[in-house]
Amino acid sequence: MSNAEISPQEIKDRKIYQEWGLTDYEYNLISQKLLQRLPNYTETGLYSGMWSEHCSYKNSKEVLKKFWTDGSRVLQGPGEGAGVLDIGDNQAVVFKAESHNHPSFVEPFEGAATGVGGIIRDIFSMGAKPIASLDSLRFGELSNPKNKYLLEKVVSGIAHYGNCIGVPTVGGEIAFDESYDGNPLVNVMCVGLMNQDNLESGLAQGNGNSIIYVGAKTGRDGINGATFASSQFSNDEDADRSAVQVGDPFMEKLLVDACLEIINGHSNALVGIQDMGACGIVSSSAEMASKANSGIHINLDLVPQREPEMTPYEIMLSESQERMLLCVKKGKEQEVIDVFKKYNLDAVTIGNVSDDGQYVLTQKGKKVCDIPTKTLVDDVPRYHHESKRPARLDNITKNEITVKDPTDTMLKLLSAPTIASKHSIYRQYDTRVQANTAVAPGSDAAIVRIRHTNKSLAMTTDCNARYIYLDPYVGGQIAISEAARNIVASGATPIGITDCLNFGNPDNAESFYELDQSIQGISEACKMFDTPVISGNVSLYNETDNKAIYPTPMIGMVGLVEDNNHITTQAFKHSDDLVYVVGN
Amino acid sequence: MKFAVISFPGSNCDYDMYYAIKDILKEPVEMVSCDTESLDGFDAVLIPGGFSYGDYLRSGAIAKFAKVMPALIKFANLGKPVLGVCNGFQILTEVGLLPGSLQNNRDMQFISEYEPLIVQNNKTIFTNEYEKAESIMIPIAHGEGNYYCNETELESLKQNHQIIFTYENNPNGSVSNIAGITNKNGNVMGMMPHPERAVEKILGSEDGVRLFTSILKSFKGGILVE
Amino acid sequence: MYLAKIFVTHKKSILDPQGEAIKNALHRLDYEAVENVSQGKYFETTLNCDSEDKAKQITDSICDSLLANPNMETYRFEIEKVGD
Amino acid sequence: MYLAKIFVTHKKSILDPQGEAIKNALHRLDYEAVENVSQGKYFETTLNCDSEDKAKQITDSICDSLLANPNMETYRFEIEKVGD
Ligand SMILES: Nc1ncnc2c1ncn2[C@@H]1O[C@H](COP(=O)(O)OP(=O)(O)O)[C@@H](O)[C@H]1O
Repeated sequence: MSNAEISPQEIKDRKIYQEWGLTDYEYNLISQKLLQRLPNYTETGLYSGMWSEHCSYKNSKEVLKKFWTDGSRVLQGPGEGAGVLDIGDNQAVVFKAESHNHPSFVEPFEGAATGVGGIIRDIFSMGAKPIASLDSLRFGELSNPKNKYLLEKVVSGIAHYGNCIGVPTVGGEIAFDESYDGNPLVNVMCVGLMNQDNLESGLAQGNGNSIIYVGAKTGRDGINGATFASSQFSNDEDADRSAVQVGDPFMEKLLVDACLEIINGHSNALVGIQDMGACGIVSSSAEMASKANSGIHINLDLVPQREPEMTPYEIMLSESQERMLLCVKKGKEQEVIDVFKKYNLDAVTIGNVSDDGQYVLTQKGKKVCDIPTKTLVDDVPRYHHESKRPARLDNITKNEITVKDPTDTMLKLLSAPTIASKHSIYRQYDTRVQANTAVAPGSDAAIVRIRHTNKSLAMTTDCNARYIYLDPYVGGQIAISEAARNIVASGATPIGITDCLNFGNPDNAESFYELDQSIQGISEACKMFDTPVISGNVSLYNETDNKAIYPTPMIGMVGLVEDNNHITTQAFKHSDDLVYVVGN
Repeated sequence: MKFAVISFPGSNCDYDMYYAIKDILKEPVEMVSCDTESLDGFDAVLIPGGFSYGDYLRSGAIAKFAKVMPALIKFANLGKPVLGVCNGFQILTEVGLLPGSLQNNRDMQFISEYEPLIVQNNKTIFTNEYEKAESIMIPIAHGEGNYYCNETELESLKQNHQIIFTYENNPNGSVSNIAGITNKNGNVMGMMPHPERAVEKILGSEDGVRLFTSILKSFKGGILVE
Repeated sequence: MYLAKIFVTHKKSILDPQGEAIKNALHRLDYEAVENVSQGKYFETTLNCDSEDKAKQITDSICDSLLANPNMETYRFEIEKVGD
Repeated sequence: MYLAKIFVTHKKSILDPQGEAIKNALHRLDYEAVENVSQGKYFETTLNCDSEDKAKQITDSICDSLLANPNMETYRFEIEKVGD
């Protein structure tokens, strides 16, 4: 509370904004150019969240532009909650991946669980029913008990959320390497299915239309989570613990059902819908408004709150889970609220759209923020980073390996955790709920059939970070090729990808080189396979004590099975069948 | 034959059950909210899997107070077929329509797997289309499927042939490998495995279909129940 | 206002998979001194009623009907007056 | 031999969906007097060690390392001498 008293002048003089991740340059840009006055405490907080890498992609936008995002199936490319591809018969597949690395390190069970919850919200806010999830996990070696603990908790967190909400976790991948010590990767991908007519977007427009808040109450959970996600891990974990977010998959199940009912049955009332992810209310509302060049006015007293005496800053940046923001046509509010009521969910009008372009917050009758909406979203500086080819790439020595005892080597390989069966992991995931899973984990890609058609979707997550470490460009191509092989081997045609770019600090020119080169390699391969990049997520600053993880651009690929008779599984089927090796 | 699928907040296999009846058994079926107070007009009631009310506290504990419960108990006491699968089984034990309880799996982990089951009793309205001692493949997916009842109850289950399905490899620590039981009357069955997920070849097994055709057949033909 | 502290524990005669799992985990962590572990549930509820008897009666009733499963669990509770 | 009674409870500021779900269920059952419910864990462990101090030390350490999640929970315990 006392922080709210800090005056604009003090924020400037004591450089408080630095603690929140804004640089001097950024602060000056805001105060001198964009506002031409000093931002107050709340406003500074909003900028620090919205201008974080996690929300703004200010460090990665420039390289993300290099992704190939075209293709005849693309109905929605990067930019919305998730990407959308046409799969014929007026249906579409929606998918995206998301990282929850830092929260999962701090609190592995809830961190992983809320990662699943977040990506599922991205999918149904597009108007799609979530039909499957996959994961992609990295931990340090299991000889370290801490890593074992993280693995167990992360897997049970994913299982808890996915199993309870009833979205089957149908596949994934996992690898262990000491470069992930102290910085595990927890990436989750969700796939949804929809009728093309139901495509929604996160828009807030139309002067006087209402902004409706739905779902869980706002508490002090994960405040400044986006800023944490965008900064290096420190060994001082304790300080971060206030940030722990707790997921409630039961509440989210109700949210999915209620939101889909509104999208299907009340689309005339609905203008836009978006989930509250990183940076909570501010990012969802500001993004929705800025896309439509609108302003937005919110009365903070109306926001459902779990804890007393929350400051505007805390309310706006809280990352409490299971919340959605809707823009609803004036006069239709009750119709929408009634649907949520039926599901026992809180739905409250907290503000409205305006045509003045301003982002205005009031609390107890006092204006606590009044800034141009655009400055939160569109005026974020983009950074150009220096890229330097790491010296190691030019000094690669070839390792000649001679195998003396093939049986022994084979057994050793098969018992390496990265290679060994992942059965003990996916056995904890409900892989068959929704009764559409044709191929569960244990084969190549997973296959989920589309009910009442003869078609299916194939999906896989892949990335061999060592290859990217050894050659980011070719490694990126290999990641796409591996995913495509898994899709094709299952009987499907690859149609598109999502990604999670897990890298080190972009200010480090060598890290940035890895990011830039692997994106180009991925993009090149995507063109070859006709699999556009339709969504994705960036997680930079994956470093502990200045040591970066292996560059790990996880790829999530989806394929289409046009005829279910083509579905193929990995297992050998009959004795005496011939075995061929194809390729060179 | 008209089926009701009772949907609770948090049920997530309700539609799987619904489609198994509608598309595979091809009989009339309706989704019924757990707030409904009457089950008049239905010939069978199905309680699906999922996490009713989040399964907070204990699986099925909160669901037992849903508004539909008096009607369900009445329906069961009339001798009409009631099938609870997974969370449905847990709910039926919580309301006392079936004996015993389901506790945490032996190794405390959720288990999702195709499991071979043995048909112990094929003279019921739920299993007359199976052979006795037949082995069938049905998937399980649960964290609290470890069936427990005391010695006396177990003895009585055995005496009355109420143990319908057992696991071949007891994955969860259930007493006597129990996977599914009926009440004394034989008209209420609870089972942890999901027959509604094993009704099409593309899903990996069709062994669940005969459970539903058994219900239909006994309804139409009046099968003798032991 | 009354505060009820409620303990729901596994019946002794019934194998408790949770307690077992924890004991095994503790032994793996070299806590050999731990002979036995049982895990139960502990609830705190605040009750807005005007007598201790009433509070007892409500608590008993919610334990019976919801908080404990009589097949496997037993319960006991303590009531305290709190606030004004 | 010592008996440790351990209470693990949710930190106040952290979302407790379980407590909420139980409270809502009780309200639906017309237990309007119930203002608040929190669910925690209650452990009883028997410890084979020869001093109360040692028992305290072990209990503290197993709470920290396994029984409580310091991110979201707090714990307290009582030690009693039992048996011979
Ligand atoms: N973390 C995980 N979660 C779920 N499924 C997994 C996970 N890791 C591996 N799998 C599943 O195990 C199988 C083998 O995976 P993987 O070892 O990555 O095979 P491949 O290298 O052939 O792609 C696949 O079906 C995959 O989906």
